[in-house]
Amino acid sequence: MVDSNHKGEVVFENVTRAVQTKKTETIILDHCSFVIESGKLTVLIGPSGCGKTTIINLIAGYEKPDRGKVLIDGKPVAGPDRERLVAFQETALFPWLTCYDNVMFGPLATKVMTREEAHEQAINLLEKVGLGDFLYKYPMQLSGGMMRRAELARALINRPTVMLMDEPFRGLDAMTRELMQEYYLRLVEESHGTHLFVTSEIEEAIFLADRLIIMTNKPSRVKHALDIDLPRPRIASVLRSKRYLELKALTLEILHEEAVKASMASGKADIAIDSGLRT
Amino acid sequence: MVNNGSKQNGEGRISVRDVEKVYDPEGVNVRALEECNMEIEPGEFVMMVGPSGCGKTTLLNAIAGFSNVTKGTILLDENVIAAPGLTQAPGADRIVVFQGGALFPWKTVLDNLIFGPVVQGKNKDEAVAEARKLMDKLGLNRNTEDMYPGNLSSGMKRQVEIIRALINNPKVLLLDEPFRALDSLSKNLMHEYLLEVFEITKKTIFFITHDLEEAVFLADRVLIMTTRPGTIKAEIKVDIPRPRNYKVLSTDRFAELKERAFEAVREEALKAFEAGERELA
Amino acid sequence: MKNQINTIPEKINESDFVFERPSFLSKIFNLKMVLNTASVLSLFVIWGLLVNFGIYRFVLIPGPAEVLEWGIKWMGSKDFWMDASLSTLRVLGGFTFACLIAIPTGLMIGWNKIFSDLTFPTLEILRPIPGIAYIPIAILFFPWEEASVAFICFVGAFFPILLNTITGVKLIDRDYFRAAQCLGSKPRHIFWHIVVPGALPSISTGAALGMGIAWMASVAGEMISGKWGLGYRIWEAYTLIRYPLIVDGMIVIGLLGLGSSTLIRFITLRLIPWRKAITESLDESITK
Amino acid sequence: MSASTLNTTSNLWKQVRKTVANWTTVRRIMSVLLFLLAWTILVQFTGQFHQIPTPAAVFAALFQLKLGVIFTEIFRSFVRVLCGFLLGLLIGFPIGVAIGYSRIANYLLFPAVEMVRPIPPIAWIPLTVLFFINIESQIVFLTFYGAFFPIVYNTMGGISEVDIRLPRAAMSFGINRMGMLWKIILPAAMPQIFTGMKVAIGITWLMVVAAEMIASKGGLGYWVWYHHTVMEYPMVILGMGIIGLCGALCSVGIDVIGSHFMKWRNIF
Repeated sequence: MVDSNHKGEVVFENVTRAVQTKKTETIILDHCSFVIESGKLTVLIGPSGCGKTTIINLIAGYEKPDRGKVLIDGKPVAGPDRERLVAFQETALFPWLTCYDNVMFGPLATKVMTREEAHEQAINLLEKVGLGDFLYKYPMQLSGGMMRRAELARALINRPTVMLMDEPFRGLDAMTRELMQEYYLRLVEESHGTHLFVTSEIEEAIFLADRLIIMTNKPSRVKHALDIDLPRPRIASVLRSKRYLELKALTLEILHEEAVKASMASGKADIAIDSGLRT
Repeated sequence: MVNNGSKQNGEGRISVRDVEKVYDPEGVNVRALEECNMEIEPGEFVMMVGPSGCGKTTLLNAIAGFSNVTKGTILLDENVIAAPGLTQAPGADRIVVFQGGALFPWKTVLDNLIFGPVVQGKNKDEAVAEARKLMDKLGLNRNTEDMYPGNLSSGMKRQVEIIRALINNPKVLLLDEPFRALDSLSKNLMHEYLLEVFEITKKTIFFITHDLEEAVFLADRVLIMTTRPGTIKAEIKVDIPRPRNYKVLSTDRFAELKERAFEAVREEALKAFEAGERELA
Repeated sequence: MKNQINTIPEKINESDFVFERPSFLSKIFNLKMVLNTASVLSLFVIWGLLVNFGIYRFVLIPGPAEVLEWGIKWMGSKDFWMDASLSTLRVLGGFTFACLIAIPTGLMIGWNKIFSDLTFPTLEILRPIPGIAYIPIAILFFPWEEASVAFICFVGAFFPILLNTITGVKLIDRDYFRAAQCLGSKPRHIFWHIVVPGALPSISTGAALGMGIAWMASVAGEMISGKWGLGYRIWEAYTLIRYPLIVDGMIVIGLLGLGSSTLIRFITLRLIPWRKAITESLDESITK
Repeated sequence: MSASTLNTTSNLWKQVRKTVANWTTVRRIMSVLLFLLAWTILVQFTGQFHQIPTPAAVFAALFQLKLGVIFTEIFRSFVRVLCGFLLGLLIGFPIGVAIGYSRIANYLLFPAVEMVRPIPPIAWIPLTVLFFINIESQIVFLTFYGAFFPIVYNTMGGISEVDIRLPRAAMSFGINRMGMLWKIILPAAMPQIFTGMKVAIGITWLMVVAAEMIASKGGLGYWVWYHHTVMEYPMVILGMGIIGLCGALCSVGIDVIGSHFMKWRNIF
C-alpha cells in the first residue's frame, strides 16, 4: 500500500485529544486511528464540530495529541513545518501584503530559494491559478474565490509533502465552489502530492477524493472509509455517473445518521428536528 | 395561526411584471434587474438560483418592501406592492427569513415568537398560547422557550425563525438563503424540516439560493437568474413526487434535473467568477 | 458575504505564540502566580528602595510605610469621609446627567438620519475640546461650586457615552430592523424592541469609560476650583507639606474610580442577560 | 459583473450635486446655525447667563487676537504634547508589545501596570510638582503619563486579538520568533495600535491644558486661564475653540500617518 518512493504518509495511532474549557473537558478525538496514504487525495468528512479541524491542527503541528501518536513517514510530528502546509477556512492571507508578496512570503522566510527563483515561480503559479492580472492587489480587493486561489498558490510554491486543506472553500457560493473544485483538482492531478481535504459537503467530498474517511460525531473516530474509484481526470460529468450516485447514496446513508445524532447533541435541549414532526 | 386552506383560497400569488431596478451609487447607474417577469402560484414552492450579486436579493427586497423598483409592478394577490414611486411598507403578509438569521438575540425564544402578534396589537396571553400550539405542531421542543437564541444550534435558530414567521399567518414566505451558514449535513436536515413545514402549511414559498442541490431538492419550480442585469433565463419544473426525503438526492432523476440546472447556470457562474469583482451578496 | 459561523473569531491562546511547551520547572511552581506576585511586590519594593536611599529627588517622596501610617490616620478622621463622599456625589451627579442626556440623544442620532444631521455636526465640533478646558466656563455658568465640578464631570462623561451609544445603534444588524418591519412593527416598537436592547452592550462599555473620565475630570475640577473633595485634598496636602497624604489621596481616587467602573459593568451586565448566551456559544465554537 | 453605465457625461455634475446640494448638507449647516442661535438667545434674552459672551462677541474677539502671541502659545502647548506623546510611545509601545507577545513579560509586568492604571493622570499633579524642579519637565511628565496607558493597553490588546490563523500560517512557513513579531504580529495589530495612539493624543491634550492651568507657565491652558482671571470671557471661549481645533488636528494627523502605514486597509 505504501509506495516507498512517495513521501508524506500520515499515520494516526490511537490519538486522543481533549480541550479544556472553563467548566468542562471536552473529548474531541477518541482513540482515533487512520492512515493518509502518500500521493493520494484523502477527504475527511463528518458532521460539524466533529473535530476535523483538530485533525488538521495535529498534523500541522499546531496542537499536540494528549495520547497516541501522529506520525509522518514514521516520525512523530514535532511542530509546524513547511513540509505540511495548511489552506485555512475562509483563508488566512496576510491582509497587509499584496497577492504577490503573500506568495513570496514562504520562500523568503525560509530562504530555500533565491529571490529570482521564487519570483519566477510565484508569477508562474499565480498565472496558473488565474491571478496573473491581480499580482499587486491586496487580499481585500479580491473576490472570495480569488482569495482561495491565492491561498492555494501561497502554499503550493513551498512544495509541501503534505497539503492540508481545512474546508478551504467554505463560505463561497455553490457555483464558485464547483469551479474552485475543478481548479483544485487540476492542480492536484498535476502535482501528485499527498493531500488531506477536510469538508462537510458530500458532493465535494466524493468529487475530489481518492479515499473518503467518514468521521463520527464528537468524540470522533473513523466511522467508515471508502475508496472512491471514479476515473481521473475528473470533470463535472462524473457527477451524473451511476457509480457516483451509488457512492453518494451510501455516504448519505451513513452521514444522515450521524447528522441526526449531532443535531440532537448540539442543541442544549434535546431537540429532534426529524421526529418531532411525524408524531 | 396557520391556515391550512390558503391554497384553496388562492392567497399568496406573487406576480412580478417587467420589473427593472437601477441603483445609482455615486452617479453611476447600475442595472440590477431588467425585464424581470415571474408568476408564483398560491401554495407553490419556487426556488430562484443565480450566482452571487446577480440581483436575486434585489428582487426579494423589492417584494418584501425594503427597496423600490424603477420600472414595472409587483403584485401580491392583485394588490400592487411595488411600482415606481410606490412601495408598500414591509408587513406581516410577506415575511422574510434572512441569510444570517435575524432572531433578536436579546429576546428569549418565546418572546421572539410572540413579537409579531404583540406589536400588531394582539393580547399577549393569546399570542403565547398560539406560539405554544405552533411549537408543538411544527416540532419545536417547548424546553427551548426560555432560552436565548445564543444558546441554540444554528439549525434550531432557523427553525425558530421559520415559526416566528408562520405565527403571523403570512401570505408568502420569502427565504433569503437562510441555510447558508449551516454545514451541509445540518442543512440537509433543515431541508427535510422545511419540506414538512411546507406540507403542513401549504404556504407560498419564494426561496433564493445559489445552491443547485438545495434548489432541486426543495422546489416545485426552479427559476434561474442571469448575472447583472438580472433577468430570468430559464425555468425547470421539478417533478419529483412529494413527500421527499434525503434519499431523493442520489436518484437518477434528481441528478438529471440538477445537471440541467447546472448547464443553465454554468455560463452565468463563469461570467461572475471571471469578472473577479468582490462578491456582492 | 460572511456567514455567521465563520465570523466568530477564534480566541487566541497565550501559549500559541510560545514555540516550546512549558518547561518542567514552570509546571511545578506555577510560573504565572510566582511572577504575578513578584510583579506586585516589586512595585512596592522599588518604590520603598528609591525613597529609602533618596536617589535624586526621591527624598521628597513619601515611602510606603509613611503612606500607610498617614492613610490609617486619615481614614479615621471625619474629613476623609466628607471628601470621599462629596467627590463621589459630584461624579455620580455629573455622570447621571451625562447618561440621561447622552443615551437618548445617542439612540436618536444612531437611529434617525434627520435628527443625526441636525445635532451631530455641532456635537462633533464640541467634542475635541477637553472637559478640563470647560472649567472657566463652568465657573461662570454655575457660581455654585458643587455644580461647576459636577458640570465638568458631565462634560467628561458625556462624549464617551454618546459616541458609544451611537456606534451601538449603528452596529445593530440591518436585518433586525427589517425582520421587525416584516413582523408588523411601528417605529415605536422598533425603537423599544430593537434600538434600545441592541445598543445596550455598547452603552455599557461607554458608561464604564465615561465613569473613568468623570473621575479624572472631578479631580481636575476640585484641584482648580474646589474647597472640598479628594482632588482638593491632595492639592492642599501638597501646599501644607503633608506629602504622604497626596499618595493616600491618589490611591483612594484610584480605588473609587475602579470600583465605580466595575459597579457600572456589573449593573449593565444584569441588564443584558443574553450576553451570557452569546459568550457561551462562542466558548463552544472554540472547542470545535 | 460589469456595471452597465448610463450617461457618463453627466456623472461629475451628478456627483457634485449629490455631495453638496442636498438636504443632508443643508441640515448639517442648520445644525450649527441653530446651535449658535440658541446660544445667543440663551445669553441675550434670559438674563441668567449675561456674563457669558454671545457668539457675536466671540467672533469679534477673533479680530483682537494678537497672532504672534497666540501662535507662541499654540507652539508651546504643541511641543509639550508632542514630547509627552512621543515619550509615551517610546516607552509604552515596547512594554505593550512585551506584555502582548511574551508570556513571561505578561506575568511580570501586567499586574504592576494594572495596579497603577486606575489612578487618573491628573491626580499625579501634586507628586509631579514635588518631584520635578523644572516646570517644563513636570508638564511633559504628565502628558507622557496620560499617553502611556492607552498606548500600552491598545498595543497589548491588538496583539492578543490577532487572528490565530495568521501566526499559524507563518509558523508553517518556518519563520523565526523575531520575524513573527515584525512581519506578522505587528502589522496585524497595527489598526488597534493606532486607535490607542488616537486616544492617547486626546488625553495628552487634556493633560496639557490641566497642567498649564495649574502651572501658569505659558501655553494654551494658561492663556485661557489668564483670560478667565482678567474676565475677558470671549477670549476664553476662543481659547477653548483653539484647543479643540488643535486636538482635532492631532487626531487627524495620526489618522493620516496610520493610513500611510496601513495602505491595505483603506482600499475601498
